Amino acid sequence: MFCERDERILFSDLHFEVAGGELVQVKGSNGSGKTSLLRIVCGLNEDFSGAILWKGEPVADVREDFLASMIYTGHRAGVNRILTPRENLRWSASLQAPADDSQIVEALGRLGLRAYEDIPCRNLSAGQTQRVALARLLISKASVWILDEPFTTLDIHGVKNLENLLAEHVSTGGAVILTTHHPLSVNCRARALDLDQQRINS
Amino acid sequence: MFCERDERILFSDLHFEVAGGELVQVKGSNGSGKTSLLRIVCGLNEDFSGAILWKGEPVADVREDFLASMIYTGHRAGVNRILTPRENLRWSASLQAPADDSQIVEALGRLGLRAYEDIPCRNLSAGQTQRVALARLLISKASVWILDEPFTTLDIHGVKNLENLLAEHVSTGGAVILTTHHPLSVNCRARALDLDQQRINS
Amino acid sequence: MNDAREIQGLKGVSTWSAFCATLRRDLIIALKRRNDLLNPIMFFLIVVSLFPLGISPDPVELSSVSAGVVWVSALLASMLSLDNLYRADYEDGSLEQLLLSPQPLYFLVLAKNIAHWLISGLPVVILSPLLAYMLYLPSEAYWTMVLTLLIGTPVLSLFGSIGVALTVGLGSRGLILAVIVLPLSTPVLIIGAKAVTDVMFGLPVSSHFALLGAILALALTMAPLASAAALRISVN
Amino acid sequence: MNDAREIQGLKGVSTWSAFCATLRRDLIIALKRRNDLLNPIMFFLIVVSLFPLGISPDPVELSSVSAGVVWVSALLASMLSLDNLYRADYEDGSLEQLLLSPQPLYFLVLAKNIAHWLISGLPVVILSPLLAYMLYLPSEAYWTMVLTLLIGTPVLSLFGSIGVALTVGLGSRGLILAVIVLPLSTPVLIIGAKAVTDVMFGLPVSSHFALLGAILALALTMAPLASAAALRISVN
Amino acid sequence: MWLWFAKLGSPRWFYELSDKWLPWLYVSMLILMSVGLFWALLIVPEDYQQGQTIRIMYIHVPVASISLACFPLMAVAGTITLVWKMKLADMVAQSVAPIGAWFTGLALATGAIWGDQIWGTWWAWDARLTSLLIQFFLFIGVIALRSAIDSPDAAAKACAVLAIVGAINVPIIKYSVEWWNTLHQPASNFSIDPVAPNPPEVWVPLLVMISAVYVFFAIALILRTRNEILQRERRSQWVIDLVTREKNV
Ligand code: HEM
Ligand SMILES: Nc1ncnc2c1ncn2[C@@H]1O[C@H](COP(=O)(O)OP(=O)(O)OP(=O)(O)O)[C@@H](O)[C@H]1O
Ligand SMILES: Nc1ncnc2c1ncn2[C@@H]1O[C@H](COP(=O)(O)OP(=O)(O)OP(=O)(O)O)[C@@H](O)[C@H]1O
Ligand SMILES: [Mg+2]
Ligand SMILES: [Mg+2]
Repeated sequence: MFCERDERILFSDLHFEVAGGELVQVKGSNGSGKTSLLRIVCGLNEDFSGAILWKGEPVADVREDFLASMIYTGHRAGVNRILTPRENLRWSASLQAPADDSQIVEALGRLGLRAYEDIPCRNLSAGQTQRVALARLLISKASVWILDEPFTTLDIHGVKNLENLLAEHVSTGGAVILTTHHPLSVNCRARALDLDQQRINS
Repeated sequence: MFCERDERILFSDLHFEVAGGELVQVKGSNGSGKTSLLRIVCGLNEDFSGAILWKGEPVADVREDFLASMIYTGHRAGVNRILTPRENLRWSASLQAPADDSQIVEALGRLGLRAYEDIPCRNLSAGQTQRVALARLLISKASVWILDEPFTTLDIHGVKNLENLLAEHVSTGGAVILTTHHPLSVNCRARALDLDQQRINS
Repeated sequence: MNDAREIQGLKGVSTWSAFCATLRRDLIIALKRRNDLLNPIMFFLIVVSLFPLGISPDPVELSSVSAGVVWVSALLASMLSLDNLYRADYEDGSLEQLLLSPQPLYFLVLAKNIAHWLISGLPVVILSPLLAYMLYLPSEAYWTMVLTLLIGTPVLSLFGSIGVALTVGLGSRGLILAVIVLPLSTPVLIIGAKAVTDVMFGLPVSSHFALLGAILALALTMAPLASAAALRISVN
Repeated sequence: MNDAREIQGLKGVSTWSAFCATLRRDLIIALKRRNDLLNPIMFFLIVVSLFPLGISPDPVELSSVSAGVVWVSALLASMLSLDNLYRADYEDGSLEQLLLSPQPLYFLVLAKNIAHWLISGLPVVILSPLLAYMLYLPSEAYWTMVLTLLIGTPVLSLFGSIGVALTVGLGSRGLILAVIVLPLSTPVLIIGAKAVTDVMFGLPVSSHFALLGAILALALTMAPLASAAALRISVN
Repeated sequence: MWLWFAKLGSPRWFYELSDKWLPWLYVSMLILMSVGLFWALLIVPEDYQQGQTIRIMYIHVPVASISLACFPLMAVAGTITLVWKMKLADMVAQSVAPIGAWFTGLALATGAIWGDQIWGTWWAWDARLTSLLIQFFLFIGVIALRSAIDSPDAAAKACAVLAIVGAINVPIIKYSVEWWNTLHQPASNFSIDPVAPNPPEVWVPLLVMISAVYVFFAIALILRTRNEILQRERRSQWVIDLVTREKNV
């Protein structure tokens, strides 16, 4: 399994591969194009030139398979403010692969949201909302996680917790691409891709 | 100059003062009420019982004076996406104390946004938008800065830069109240207020 | 986890379940807000009663414009509630998640459109006889009006959806939507109102119904595809 | 920095400059979006032209309803553009900054309302003769129509502002606003449309203008205060 | 005076006071209602023009007059909420809105039924009817707004603002509507005042019915408000005491 791309403008001649069992941290200063890169990779942004390959084939050809094995969390959490965390996750799950209620409760519990399952999300704090978004990772069966600044607004426990989740996912053969300005301390094969240097090189 | 408050529910019997030349970091895990506290202090949230004093008088009595010497930046940056950074700042400044154009350009420059003055803010990255919001601090003459997670989405340089600004402001007699999950390394008188402990104590 | 068969196997079941889940989600959101359920009706009622206030309370005069007024108000009510369709999802990022679903977007968009119609179109259809009464519509035209609305309002939802999908990423709201959606909806309005007026004059109306039905069929097959494409562009 | 005199000194100048800056900001935003400028006009045009389609193209019939149709459309156009008034500011946090300004909120809100009227009300007023012509309004009523709209549309903006301010924090959009704003706007609609109809019948209309003027004066003094209070509540 | 005001603002005080009032209100309503109904339905002579339908008046007029009183009441409560931040006022305001909407709806319905008999149509764009309809919309607006905002405090203030703005507008609406429709449909069509030209045996029972319905309104309002008090104060000690006491009894 790998994913590969070439790209111009913000970052020209960028080329990288991600294999299962690996974590890639996309680094770069503000405005260096991290968010743009992730959105291009997962197909939300099509304003680019270059190719994205999934298992050796262009993504366009294997779109469904790619989407089924990929999960993305961006700057905007994808959490409806009126629904409760449970309802939000139930819907998210149904989009990829349905999860039953016990899985959802367990996922929320692992992210420290036990007892918050049935509170409307608008009544959650910034960090709690982010945790709901992250709970999606646990109930999905996707092998590639694409995370844009997932540590934002998380407190110290939350950060540690997420780092453990990432390490666990990678160690069971999953792949992670993430951006963050935090120094990352995960216990697994990790690589960094520095967009600032890419830009300087080009 | 000081500010003082008593409060129940999320945090009961909370009481603190902030003096000029001091930085107070409000700590606490996700959902401990940091955002709520800051919004109460600056008067955006009125669902509380207790008193907030400004220079020894209830804020309601000296509202204008208080607002004129206070500046707040929250989870939402307060940056219009259609306007350029320059236009955004010009308006922000006019609300408190007008600033001329050179001051605005200088403030943006100090935050690393030189050459971005006239780009619509929707084309800025998350971190750049946050920098625009922070530039407000530099052009305002307010002595009290109330910042809710100002380091979010800033890169390492940005974080360092902001820490310097905070230290500078405090050393010239200003006061800062901020929340953050980052470990803070500022070069000035700093105190921490831990909401988790407050809650356990109560 | 990477076994293609497993994913394939899951997928067969889940297009239907994703459809249902999306429909249910949107209905739950509307139910929780409550206002969403009440408001289309109230809006319809209020707009309809603006016309007598603006025009004249005279029964004869009102009766001659009643079909048009009811239809125009239904159109406006449907259009005003369109904003609920994708806006909130766009802003909180749910729309990105929808687009990243491996399920065919056609069905997901269709589910959202159906939910929208159930919330905003159906109540209008049900309430229309009362308003027709208040505007002195001749009673022989009631059934025609209800039926044309029943066929016409889903078309309004489906066409409207394209308009919202195109504009959901834009800052300015409401009006650009109207400018895109209203022209698309005029054929339905014309045929619907004409059918009602024709019945009032004792003319045959079956051809109008055939036309409306054809438009509905067309809209059902094409509009969700167009909306899906538009959503992809907007989220870009 | 803590010198009270200095702050006082600044303040005297800056209420006016804050007013101007806010007005200018809103106008710049509208200019940059362009759609905002075009849309009220387009919406007005389209809604007005829905009526001949929905009702009947007959000049006599249209002429008798024209005053009402123009006024109702103006009301709806004004209401639809209301969302632009505070929504974007609420979402990006600018509204919090506005509320935290030491300047009197009355003037800042008034500036925003004036900007809204300049963008959405004035174009409608200017365009109205054209539409009146299309609807066969008798020519002697043109001036009355333009004048009533000129006095009436600012009232619509001012009242509407209260409605948006009350609902800006809510998830669901569009309709709840309509339910609150439309009933409040009926007097203006009634008086405005009545004045135009009366002129058509050769009746005197000065009392209508006096009434509209009185309502405008009331709205100018009270509505921004209510909006300001409502904004404080919504941002809470 | 100030003390009295503060005391009045206490939900607990109101709850306990209303405990004492309610039995009296019940009794007076029972008496007034039965006398009024008996009189109106059985004793009052048939109208020479309207026949039996005149009897609808005895329910229509009281209901309509209360529906007009509700908005000002709500506005006063709203003002007190905004100015003195008195919780009780908001509870009253919250209770008035649905009652007002119901009474307005009833006035519309009874009027419509009556109209069907007298004018041969359920609905006409008559001044009074129209202004009542708009008032009904305003009530719905207030209720919708309250249910849409979930912080009770914010909802209270928002509804107070709307109630005040609405109350300033209701007279304007009423006036403008009245004057709008006089051209086409003379007011006499509707506002023929059957009270004046009629003998006391017609209007005395009407007065009785009006007071009966007013007492009924007061009871409904008090009950709703009490309900609201218990809901909102459910965490306070006196409510907990009250509930446990009632459980034990
Ligand atoms: C839907 C239809 C109707 C509505 C909404 C309506 C509404 C009202 C209202 C708002 C009042 C004022 C109450 C007050 O000032 O205290 C009223 C009073 C009254 N209505 Fe109606 N009404 C309707 C139909 C009728 C009909 C058909 C009749 C019979 C001719 C009628 C007879 C009266 C009378 C006699 C009064 C008392 C007049 C007075 O005290 O000024 N109403 N109605
Ligand atoms: N609008 C609201 N209504 C009711 N409860 C709320 C609301 N907003 C927040 N809360 C609750 O109040 C608590 C404190 O929220 P707050 O946003 O102040 O937390 P925080 O300390 O800023 O957290 P974070 O670090 O995640 O930003 C949370 O438990 C949250 O569930
Ligand atoms: N919609 C857009 N249109 C045009 N340019 C854009 C747009 N969005 C972002 N940009 C520009 O592209 C560059 C990269 O933005 P991007 O959001 O990818 O940065 P980032 O690395 O994620 O930064 P951050 O750390 O601040 O989130 C920025 O310089 C920005 O100005
Ligand atoms: Mg980014
Ligand atoms: Mg927070």
